[in-house]
Amino acid sequence: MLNGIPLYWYLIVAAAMFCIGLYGALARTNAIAVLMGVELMLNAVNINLLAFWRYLTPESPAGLAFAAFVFIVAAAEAAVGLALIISVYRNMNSIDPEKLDLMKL
Amino acid sequence: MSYAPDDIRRKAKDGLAFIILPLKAMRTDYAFIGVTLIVACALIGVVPILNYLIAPQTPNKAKRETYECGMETVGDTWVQFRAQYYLFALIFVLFDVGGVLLFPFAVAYNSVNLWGVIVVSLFALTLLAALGYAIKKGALNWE
Amino acid sequence: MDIINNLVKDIGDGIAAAIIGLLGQGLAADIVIMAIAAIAVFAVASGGFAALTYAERKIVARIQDRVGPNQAGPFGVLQPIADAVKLFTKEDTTPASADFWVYQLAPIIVAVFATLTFTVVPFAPGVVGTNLNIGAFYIIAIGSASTIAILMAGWGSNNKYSLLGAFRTVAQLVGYEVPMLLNIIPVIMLTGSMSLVDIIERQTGVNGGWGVPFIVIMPLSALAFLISGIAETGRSPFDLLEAESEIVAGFHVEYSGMKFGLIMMGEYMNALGVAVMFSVLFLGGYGGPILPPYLWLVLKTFGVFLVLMWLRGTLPRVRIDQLLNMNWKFFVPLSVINLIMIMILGKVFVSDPALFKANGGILIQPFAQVIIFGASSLALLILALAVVTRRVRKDRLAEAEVLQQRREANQQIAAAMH
Amino acid sequence: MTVAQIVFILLSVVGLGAALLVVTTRNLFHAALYLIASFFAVSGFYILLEAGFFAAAQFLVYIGAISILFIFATMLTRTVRGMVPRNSQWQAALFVSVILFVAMLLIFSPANFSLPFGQGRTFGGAEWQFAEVPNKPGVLRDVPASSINDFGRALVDLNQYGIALLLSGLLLLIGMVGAIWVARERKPREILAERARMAAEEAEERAKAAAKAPEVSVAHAAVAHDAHHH
Repeated sequence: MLNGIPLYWYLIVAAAMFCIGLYGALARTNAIAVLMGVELMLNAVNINLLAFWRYLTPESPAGLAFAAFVFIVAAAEAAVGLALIISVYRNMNSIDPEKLDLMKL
Repeated sequence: MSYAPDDIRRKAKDGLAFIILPLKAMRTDYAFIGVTLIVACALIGVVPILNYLIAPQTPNKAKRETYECGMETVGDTWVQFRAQYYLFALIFVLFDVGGVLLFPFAVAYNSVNLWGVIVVSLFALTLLAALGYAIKKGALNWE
Repeated sequence: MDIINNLVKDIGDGIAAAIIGLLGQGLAADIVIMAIAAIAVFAVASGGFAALTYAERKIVARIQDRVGPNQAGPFGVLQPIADAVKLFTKEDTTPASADFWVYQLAPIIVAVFATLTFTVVPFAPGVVGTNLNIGAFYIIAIGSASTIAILMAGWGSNNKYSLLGAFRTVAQLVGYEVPMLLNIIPVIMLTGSMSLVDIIERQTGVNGGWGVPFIVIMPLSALAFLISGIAETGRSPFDLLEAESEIVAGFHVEYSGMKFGLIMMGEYMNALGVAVMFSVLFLGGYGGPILPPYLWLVLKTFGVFLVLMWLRGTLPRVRIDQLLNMNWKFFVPLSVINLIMIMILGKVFVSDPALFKANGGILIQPFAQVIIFGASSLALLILALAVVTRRVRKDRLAEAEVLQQRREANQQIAAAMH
Repeated sequence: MTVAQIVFILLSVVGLGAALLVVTTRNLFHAALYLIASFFAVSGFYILLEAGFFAAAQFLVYIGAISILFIFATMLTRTVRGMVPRNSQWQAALFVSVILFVAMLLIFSPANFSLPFGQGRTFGGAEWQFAEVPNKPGVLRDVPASSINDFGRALVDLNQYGIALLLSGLLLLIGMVGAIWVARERKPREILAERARMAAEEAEERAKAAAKAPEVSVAHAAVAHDAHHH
């Protein structure tokens, strides 16, 4: 499975995915698209967790457990975040993060 | 990329020998799924193309119209979707994610003591409590 | 006897040996062999699809006192081929406003992922596409791809009714995926492995199992799995997605020609997949006396499919609110309670001396364990049914009262108008 | 090149390409589909990492559940098409992302890619050895066959991750309660009743404050007035 794939390949791909997600989270004009960026970042984190688990401590379930908890956190985050977005849309008719400035002085 | 006959004989018990054989070389059971994915995509992807080549193609404006009971399409595709759908998906996500964690436990069931069972029962009851809240709030009522 | 029993395995080995002789050992031979095996899996799935469409039309016709297809070939056995020819020669229209690639890809995705289900199914001892150590979980995971394809079809058609139909379908599918998931867990728990081969061996008693199919040990799980499986594949009486009178034809109203055929194929393959899964998980798969193993699997699968056809032929379609209520307020809580019950029973009543030494509990004979599991599962089922029957009757009476009031009010209005 | 390397490169092209399309496309539904393609590639990485269970879990949780949430939310908010792809701070965002990526690239790359700062592979006081791990023979160990079994046992063991499991259940419960409360549809009657109740509470509070300390209330009003001016 690992024939000829060094660990840093995974780390670089995960880093690229993380940075793409970061860009998405910072530069999109739609809150749902922002959350998509966050999901990409969480996926990148999970690739790293499982890559380190495989290459450094394959006997220990620690890496697997952490990856599983990232899954749960990602699900809860998406559920609550999207619910908030739906609610905001219902009240404001817009989900552009730049236009939602009720809290600004 | 080589294989040893002993390993094949040992693994033949696990699966169709003519499939396990090459998998030994790649040390994986998943390669076959990848190959099936590609083969199925090729075989099934060709079907619409064949259909396009065989069947007569005489499109006209009326044929290419959206089929909405013979009426002309009015307005956008979006009718008012209700948040109800989202709530169903929400409870589904809850049980889906919770269920994923139950699978490793189920595999390890025989080597777990009663405390583990109690922990998992509490976990399952927590999920059930969320479902109970959703039912109580009427989130799952179809009106 | 051995020759017949190992027929499929020997043919496969022969083909593999021939290809290795031709190409030599190495990557090329590996890939060719795997591709041939993949084509074999695809052939099994689509052959099953063709056979089942014919069988279903014939049997449902008999149930409804009709004859069914009888023109193409003797007894109409060539009907599936005639259907395929018809679909291939039909014009394939794409709506002008469709989202082109999404619209084109959706049927392909439905069919491809339905095919992938069959890669892990053990057809006979030693005849399995690949014996994954997460087989049961893999099938559930692959099954969830169809919801995405349905949403793609609904969106891609750019049609109010298909999008609405897709939403309703997905609300139904995701709902019934939960009891399926929860009712596979007890099977895995009592097997100690997610591999489908291990699950079958546990039921046939090869590796110190009970030698009893899981349907005897967990009738409640089996029933819940079967019903949610039927709902998951959207078959009658849960075929709201094709309720012609309500939402035209659901999400695939815009599809014609072979793309429609592919969606049908995906749905049938999913139904077949559920039947195969049920026979593997709860009926002991290929295990059985006298007959060769692959024949047993075919027989069991066809038996399960017969039940599906029977339900389709006799039951009226349920309403969508009943459908969703039944799932979320009955099946899911019942499955969780059942799961907890089995978890605790399995720890209290132990039949394996080694486990007894490790974890304690009450040591009993294996058959006593089977009886305890089966009896408590049945008791829970009867209890739940009793509670639900009372509740549903109350609801229905209340509903009837409301309807009666409305009717009276309408009559009064009508009288006043006169 | 081994087969695994080719598969890896294909998967990273699909995954990263889809990820790029997620953050640039104008159509939110297409963005969701590209997100699914990206999840699919990540699931392939898990298979390459011999974590088959997580590949299937990725399929079930991300592709089967979370992306459905995204698509439903997209439809409910009716903002699918014609989205402006970039906001006003996109240059800054791009700059930060690229800088971060370059930094990580330098850290994670093997020694022959030598860092322009620090000594060899030393960065931030720690020695980054892992970049070399798979190249050392004998260092890379196999995943034990009982991997899932061990994982399941650790997950429910109170001395390992049992508490974390219970807490994550609690997190899911709280998250769902919050999400249902926020997203559920209120009937117009309920909304009006809620508004009336809030107004009544506000008035009551104001009256109480006025009765309790009139001078404080005046000062508070002045402050509020001031703030309003700014």
